[in-house]
Amino acid sequence: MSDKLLELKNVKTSFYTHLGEVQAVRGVSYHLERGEALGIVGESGSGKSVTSMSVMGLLQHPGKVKEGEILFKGENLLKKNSKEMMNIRGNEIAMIFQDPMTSLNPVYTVGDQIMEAIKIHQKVSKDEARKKAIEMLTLVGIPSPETRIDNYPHEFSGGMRQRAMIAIALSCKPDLLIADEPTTALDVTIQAQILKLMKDLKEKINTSIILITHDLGVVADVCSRVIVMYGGLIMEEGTTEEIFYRPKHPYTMGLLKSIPKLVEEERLIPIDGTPPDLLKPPVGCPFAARCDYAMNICLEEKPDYYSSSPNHRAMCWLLDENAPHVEVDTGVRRGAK
Amino acid sequence: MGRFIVKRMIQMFITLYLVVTATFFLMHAIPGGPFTREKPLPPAVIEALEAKFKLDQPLHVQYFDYVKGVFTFDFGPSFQKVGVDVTDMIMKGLPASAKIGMMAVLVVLLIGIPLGIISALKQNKWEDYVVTILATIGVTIPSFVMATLIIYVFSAKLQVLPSFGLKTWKHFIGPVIALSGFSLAFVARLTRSSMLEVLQQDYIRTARAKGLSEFVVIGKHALKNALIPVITYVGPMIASILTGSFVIEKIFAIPGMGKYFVESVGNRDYTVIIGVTVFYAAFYIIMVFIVDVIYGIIDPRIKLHD
Amino acid sequence: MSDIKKEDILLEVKNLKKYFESKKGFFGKKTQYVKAVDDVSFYIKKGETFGLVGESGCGKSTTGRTLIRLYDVTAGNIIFDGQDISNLKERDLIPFRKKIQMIFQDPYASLNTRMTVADIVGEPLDIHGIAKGQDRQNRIYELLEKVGLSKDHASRYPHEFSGGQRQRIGIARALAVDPEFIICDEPISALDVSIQAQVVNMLEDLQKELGLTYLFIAHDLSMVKHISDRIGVMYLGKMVEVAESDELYEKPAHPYTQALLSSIPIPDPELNAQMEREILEGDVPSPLNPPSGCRFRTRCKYAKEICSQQEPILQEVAPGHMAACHFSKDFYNNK
Amino acid sequence: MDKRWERVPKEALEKEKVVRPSLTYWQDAWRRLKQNKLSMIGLVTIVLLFILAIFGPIISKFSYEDQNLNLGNIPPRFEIYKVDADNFVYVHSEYKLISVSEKGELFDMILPSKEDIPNLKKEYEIDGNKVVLDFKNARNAKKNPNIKKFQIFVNDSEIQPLKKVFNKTYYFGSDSFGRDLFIRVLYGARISLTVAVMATLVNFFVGILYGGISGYVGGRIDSFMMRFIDLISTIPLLLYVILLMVIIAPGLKTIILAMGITYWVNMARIVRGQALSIKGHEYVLAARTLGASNTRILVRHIIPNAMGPIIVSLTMMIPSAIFTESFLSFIGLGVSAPQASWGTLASDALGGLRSYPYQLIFPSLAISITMLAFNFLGDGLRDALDPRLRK
Amino acid sequence: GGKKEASTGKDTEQVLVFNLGAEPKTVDPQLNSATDGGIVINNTFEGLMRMNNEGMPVPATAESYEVSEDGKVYTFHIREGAKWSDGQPVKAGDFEYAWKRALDPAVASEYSFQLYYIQGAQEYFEGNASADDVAVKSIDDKTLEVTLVGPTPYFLALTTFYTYMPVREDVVTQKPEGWAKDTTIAVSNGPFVISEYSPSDKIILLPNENYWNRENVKLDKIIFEEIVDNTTALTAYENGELDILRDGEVPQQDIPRLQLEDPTFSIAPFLGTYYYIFNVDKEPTDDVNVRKALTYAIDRKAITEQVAKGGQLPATGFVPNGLFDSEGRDFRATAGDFDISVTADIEKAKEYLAKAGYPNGEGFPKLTVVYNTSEGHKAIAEAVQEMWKKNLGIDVELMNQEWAVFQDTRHVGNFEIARAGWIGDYADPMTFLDLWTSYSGNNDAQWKWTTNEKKFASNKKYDALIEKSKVTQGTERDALLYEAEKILMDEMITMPIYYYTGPMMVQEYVKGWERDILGTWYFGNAEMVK
Ligand SMILES: Nc1ncnc2c1ncn2[C@@H]1O[C@H](COP(=O)(O)OP(=O)(O)OP(=O)(O)O)[C@@H](O)[C@H]1O
Ligand SMILES: Nc1ncnc2c1ncn2[C@@H]1O[C@H](COP(=O)(O)OP(=O)(O)OP(=O)(O)O)[C@@H](O)[C@H]1O
Ligand SMILES: [Mg+2]
Ligand SMILES: [Mg+2]
Repeated sequence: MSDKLLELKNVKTSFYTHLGEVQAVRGVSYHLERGEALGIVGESGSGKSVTSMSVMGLLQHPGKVKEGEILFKGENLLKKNSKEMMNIRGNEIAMIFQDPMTSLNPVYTVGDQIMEAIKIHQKVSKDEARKKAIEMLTLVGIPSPETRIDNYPHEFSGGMRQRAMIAIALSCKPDLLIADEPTTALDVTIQAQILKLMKDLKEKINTSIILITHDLGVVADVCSRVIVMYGGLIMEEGTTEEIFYRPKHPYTMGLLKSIPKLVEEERLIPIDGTPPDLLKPPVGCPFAARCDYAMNICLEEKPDYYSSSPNHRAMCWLLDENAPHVEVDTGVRRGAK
Repeated sequence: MGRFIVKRMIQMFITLYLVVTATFFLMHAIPGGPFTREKPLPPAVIEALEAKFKLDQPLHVQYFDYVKGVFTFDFGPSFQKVGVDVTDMIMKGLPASAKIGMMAVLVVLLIGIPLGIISALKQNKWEDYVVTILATIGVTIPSFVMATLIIYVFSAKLQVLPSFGLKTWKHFIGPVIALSGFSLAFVARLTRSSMLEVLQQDYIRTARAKGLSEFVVIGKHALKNALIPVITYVGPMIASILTGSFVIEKIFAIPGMGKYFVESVGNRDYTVIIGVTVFYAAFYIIMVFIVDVIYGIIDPRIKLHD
Repeated sequence: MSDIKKEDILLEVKNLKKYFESKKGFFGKKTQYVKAVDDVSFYIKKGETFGLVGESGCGKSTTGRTLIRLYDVTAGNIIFDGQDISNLKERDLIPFRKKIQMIFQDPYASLNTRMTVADIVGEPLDIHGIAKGQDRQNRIYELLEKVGLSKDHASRYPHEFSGGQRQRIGIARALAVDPEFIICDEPISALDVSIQAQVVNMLEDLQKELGLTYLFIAHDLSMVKHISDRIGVMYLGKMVEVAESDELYEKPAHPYTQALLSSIPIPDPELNAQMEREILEGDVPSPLNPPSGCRFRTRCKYAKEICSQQEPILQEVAPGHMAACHFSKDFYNNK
Repeated sequence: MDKRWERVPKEALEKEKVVRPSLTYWQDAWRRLKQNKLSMIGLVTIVLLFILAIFGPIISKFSYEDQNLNLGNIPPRFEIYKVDADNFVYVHSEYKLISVSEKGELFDMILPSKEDIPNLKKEYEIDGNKVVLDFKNARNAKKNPNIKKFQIFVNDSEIQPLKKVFNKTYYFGSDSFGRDLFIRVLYGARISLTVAVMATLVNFFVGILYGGISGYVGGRIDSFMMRFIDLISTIPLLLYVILLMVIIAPGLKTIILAMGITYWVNMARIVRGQALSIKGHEYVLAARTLGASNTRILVRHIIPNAMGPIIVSLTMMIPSAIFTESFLSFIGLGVSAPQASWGTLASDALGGLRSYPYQLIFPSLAISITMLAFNFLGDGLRDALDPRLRK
Repeated sequence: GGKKEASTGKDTEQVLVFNLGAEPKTVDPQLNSATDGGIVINNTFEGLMRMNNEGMPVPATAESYEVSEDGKVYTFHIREGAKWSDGQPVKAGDFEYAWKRALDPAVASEYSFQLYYIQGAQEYFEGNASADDVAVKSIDDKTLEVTLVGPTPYFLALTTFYTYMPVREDVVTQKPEGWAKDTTIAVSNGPFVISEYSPSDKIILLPNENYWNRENVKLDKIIFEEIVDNTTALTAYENGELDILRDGEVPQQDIPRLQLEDPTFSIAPFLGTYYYIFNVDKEPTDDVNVRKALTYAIDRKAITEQVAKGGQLPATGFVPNGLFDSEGRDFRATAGDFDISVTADIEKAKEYLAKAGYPNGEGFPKLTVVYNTSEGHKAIAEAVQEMWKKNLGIDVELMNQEWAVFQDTRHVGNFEIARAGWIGDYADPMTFLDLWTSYSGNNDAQWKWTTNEKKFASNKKYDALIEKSKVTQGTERDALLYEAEKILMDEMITMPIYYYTGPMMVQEYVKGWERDILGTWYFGNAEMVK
């Protein structure tokens, strides 16, 4: 039996705004094994962050998980009370948030905010916590951490804030790390350093990682499996290899196509159009409106998942036997530079 | 920081000087003088009195005398309370006022802020409404009504509290409640509103994600961010509460200095007017200064001193 | 620089310095300075895209923000369109505010949460009186669509958007005034690839259409290379290399640039697995007390004696290619 | 082949989506406000109060100044005694008989035919009945609180109270001059609400702008402006109030002027504190790069984001404005007697608290209701103006 | 020690708690000018004479006295056993020093004019003579001789007044301003001494062990509380925390209730008149018919019973009742009521108004009644306003002013009708009548022949009468005073409303207290019988 650390079963999350219900996540199921790194990619607004927030139990006010189960170590997190969640958060599940500026408390020093997490979960003295915090800052590559620890968030550059967030999340060596765009603001050298740190965590203490990112390069580097989300749904799921080399969903293909290649000079190839309005999500495939291969059925009915291997599934009518065959070049070639 | 303090000190002195000047000329501009009596004194008596208190000298001479006195902390004798120096009056009255004031300030902070927090956390629930209604009552019943009611209900009707003076701890209950009512309500409401603002912020989510208890999240992360308006209000409030309240001291017969603020003007007791004004102004200005310093401590992004 | 005509240059930065005071504690006596930008000079030609890359915290945003005069200049000159704006008063800056725009690095914090998207995007229109009434509305819709948002989003508030969507709002706002010069502070790093492509295409289209000039701050080297004509590489408040983008990628003349290039993650799992990454080792120096001599020497595998004694200056290694390394010629020629 | 599997042409997909009407921030806030029941109740109450204040005194049978000294200090609800089929009396707390109707209308004070004050006894002649009011027990009431303070004898037999009725002549009772408290409270609403509105306006315009400018512009200007505030908040209020009183004729205008001088100070300080903190936020920097003028930044960015404390201060300042008015009126700056505001009604009633508590209760209730209404409206407004909140 | 036990003979301490109201400005006999300070002084010091319960001066520190034939020279013999609280004997020189001190311009005593009856006094105070010219001489340690300007029938009463009380030079010179409050140095010669003085809080008196009449002093302690708020004081009284609420310290609104329900409540006489003054130099109140119309139109009974409610008496003349002429007749009763009825005389009022040219109030200009800020004044004004409106059909406006501003307004004559009140300084009609001389600083009605001799001819006559009364005695003087008041009332310079009374409360167990018509209390003979 595989060792499932986290399993989501048909999770649906909505925001009940005064305009109506924003169905941000519309039925997401996936699982994560111990020591595994799962990448979640997908267009902006596809529900990646909201899904992770649901796991953390930190949805902001009008948001609510309206259906589904979130099993962590076999227990449904949705059934836990706030006290139990308190002990899980930060300790067993840690999260790196997307917006580093607003996610750090402007009135406490960066050091305070790191030490705080260390103090409560590791029950160490103040001095020790400070030592640890400095260690963490060093680990994420902040120069002269002894001084920088006393800086306030606004005195940090964007990337440094992001690293401070990472330091907070990593400081307690969680079982599960949800990293929401952990490296967007980092330059490549630091990024490489951070990614290495995460890989080390995974290998040394068997931390499982959910890595949410736009950067397919990062996914390729760290993750063994990838989920592609769109419009609050999982469009495709598979091993990294499968997603990169044998994508089945036109959306995945579109994503891969739009990556700039260092060698070519021509125009980038984006996916035209805008994502669906989740207040009134389309009845059919959410991607249909932007899909080059859209068929009538795509607009009318939500497709099922079609599996092409035990790990690989995609939600697309094109995979139905009735559908016409399409051939797409994603531009990603095995081993090509 | 050092330069900031020096700069503020200079500003404080200028402000104080202006306060003295404005007060001096205002009090001479209004009708009536220290020797105005219901039964007017004979002109000769007034002349003698004016000579005694040097009021017969030209205004500018008097003015310079006052200013000199103020900056050497010598306010001179009261024109009304015979043989009493203004400085003495203030020093004798201050302890009683300050004792009650201190307690009132504590009540305001220790009850007002938590009430505001509760009401923010339970926004639009019954707890919130209860606090809102209590706060409304707190501000709608002005201290003179509150004080009278307290005496009427607790001293006259129920006879559980003494009616006047400051002898035992029981004597403090009434004045402290009456003195703190308005500010308590104000602070609770201010806390509520800025707390609501802060609770929406992402860093609260971060704090929760760290696994901090709700108490720490609210008490440490949210509160500090929510404190600016509260501090703004509380600073000058402390100055005015500690220097006593005319109404409270009158109704509860407390030998404090609050009454001098009103009495001295009514009596045209020039030296006392200047004395209490300067005392209060200095206190107030210092509190305002402290508030500005606290701003910087609370929110490092606020830089007043460059 | 001699071969460039004066009128071609839109922006010239001369010896720009921006120091931040850094204090320990409130009553701290000792003031230290974070030398966020320390003597940086470069120029940007009309209609070109100048990429600015560098390690996180090296002073890219600060450079950008100083250029747009959000910060007061500690020293140096900023010459925009022939006029020195480094010491202008806020009021005198207003004409430039329409010409120079900025896309902020932190999308959420830079949006007022009490304004609808329409109001946020419409604000520059109102300020500069560009459009009113129905016109304004249409223009807002147009801008939203341009950045990949829909009209439906116009009456929503920033907190209702995902991170990437917020960034697009910021871009739409910057584009609203038809600026001549846009400082893009990591405009696309919060966007997903497909939108990145849309936005980059859009920026490029706009550039062609309107002759815009960009200062493009990013760390995604592939994207920077794609969009930029020339690229500057910063390290710890200093400009260490400036070159045409192809040239920089092919013949990096500074060891830091080399390290950067080698760290780019490649969207190809197999290749990634094979790749030998050069992860920079050594202590990351701090802008509070930068190392003597060459600032990169602490992490440089080629560092020699001289590097710690003498600060290398930015020198031309080839026409239009400058680098600040004592050995840049060697690197350049060896490649 | 199945139609369903046919490709859809790209153009067909692009068809115009329905666009929701685009609401501005204010329209949106108003929508949100409307959904908040309590604040709508508050709003309706305030509107009603204003309508009552404007039209109430016009339609009433009394004027606020009509005195009837014989019918002073009569509560809104009282016990009546039946003398005979046509005659009912109410025993005034000053031991006077007032003839009333069975329903509770007041007629007049009855003059005793014989008064025996030393023995605390009064005799009346009502329609041929001999009515004796014996209140000698009143003297013992202090020692023995359960004792009945007075007895009434009709033709020598004691009678018991018939029932309690509401005062049909003076709904809120009468004051010591026998003036209708109801109409006085309504009339007082005019003054108090005017003062409240003026104070709010002063606070809003002067206080917010002053504080906003001071905090936002900062530096030397801030120092200067704040020291000016220190100055006017420490110079004794009484002094300039008295000076004002001497220079200009007292009245509502003068009160408003007096308040205008000082009343906005607290608000200014609070807004300044907020402005200091908000001006460091990124979106303010962003607005600056757009070339937004200081005014615009203040009005569009700083003030809206300081709305929470602003609204709280605005609402909390209303009762203190109402009482400041009564204080100013008391020392002679304000409206002159017999005009009255809620504040003066309340402070006038304070002395008689023991004997006639209702005289304090009604004006206080009026203030409290107004305050609650403003508070609930304020809370709703605060929520409505913050798009991040629910509903 | 021993004396005390003998005198009280009880085991419970005799402590009287009395509410003084605000803290007295001073408790120095010569500097004081207020009732509250006067009460303290009256119990700690003792003059040559002291008022007895009937309001007659009886020997106190002086054992006996002689008056010269012309009533101008008084010789007092100081009691043998009279001692200061430190045991030193009271000497005639202490009086001489005290009186000259009161007249010393440098001391600036507010009540110096209370000594103007003494020859050379006014001249000395005004700087036209020296201290030696003041005709008060200590012949020896026990004999004091005073020469007066004219025969003053109430001079003996004046010697009971605090300004005339002795002080000791050696003590005063130690701390000229503050000695009386400084318990370490203060000495006094009355039945009590101040043992504790806490500002704004309380003053505690203990018996003066060296008082000549110590054996009759029964109280062990007097606590003068300083509760300013009437309502609080009443609560304290009702809770038993206070033994006496002095006159003027009972809350107005509670009086009707207390009057009927509290047996310890009583109304004492008080020498004062509450009235409105007309500005006779301003239209339309310069017309005596207008003044009369206004005066007759108000219902004084209704005002006292339904508005003021303090047991006040409707005033039908300017001099209040409680004063007697040389033959012992009540001054008020003898002088008559000048046609002023207790209730409104609407017909007569309307007649006068028509005579003035305003039939039924038509064309009557808008007048303003000015009063100083106080609940009580406001109530009276509102009632009067309504009465004028109802009875005469004229509208007046009310305007209240801050106290000192009001004094100024009234003094400079910047009003048409203003509220006023006068409390007697001594028990003689003169204290009321000399207000209206042309040279009086209190003639706020502007009734001064010196400004317009023709218009105010009556005032010239009035001046003459008052002058003459100062040098005459007996019935001759009586007649002059009666005539003076008649002129005043015929001219209707003032509109008397009511005579003050002193509503007060004394717990049943307090016995032997004394209070004079001027509102001064004395506890030398008081005791607590619990
Ligand atoms: N508080 C909210 N109120 C209403 N809608 C919200 C709220 N928060 C998120 N949403 C909506 O939920 C959807 C999913 O947002 P989410 O933040 O999960 O996107 P994401 O996949 O993380 O995108 P990105 O990569 O840009 O961060 C978006 O359409 C967003 O508009
Ligand atoms: N307001 C400030 N006060 C003090 N130090 C600051 C301030 N703003 C920036 N710094 C410091 O200046 C240096 C440069 O910051 P800057 O934001 O320019 O970096 P950056 O190159 O944009 O980095 P990133 O890629 O992470 O955004 C950093 O060390 C940062 O800590
Ligand atoms: Mg996200
Ligand atoms: Mg940056």
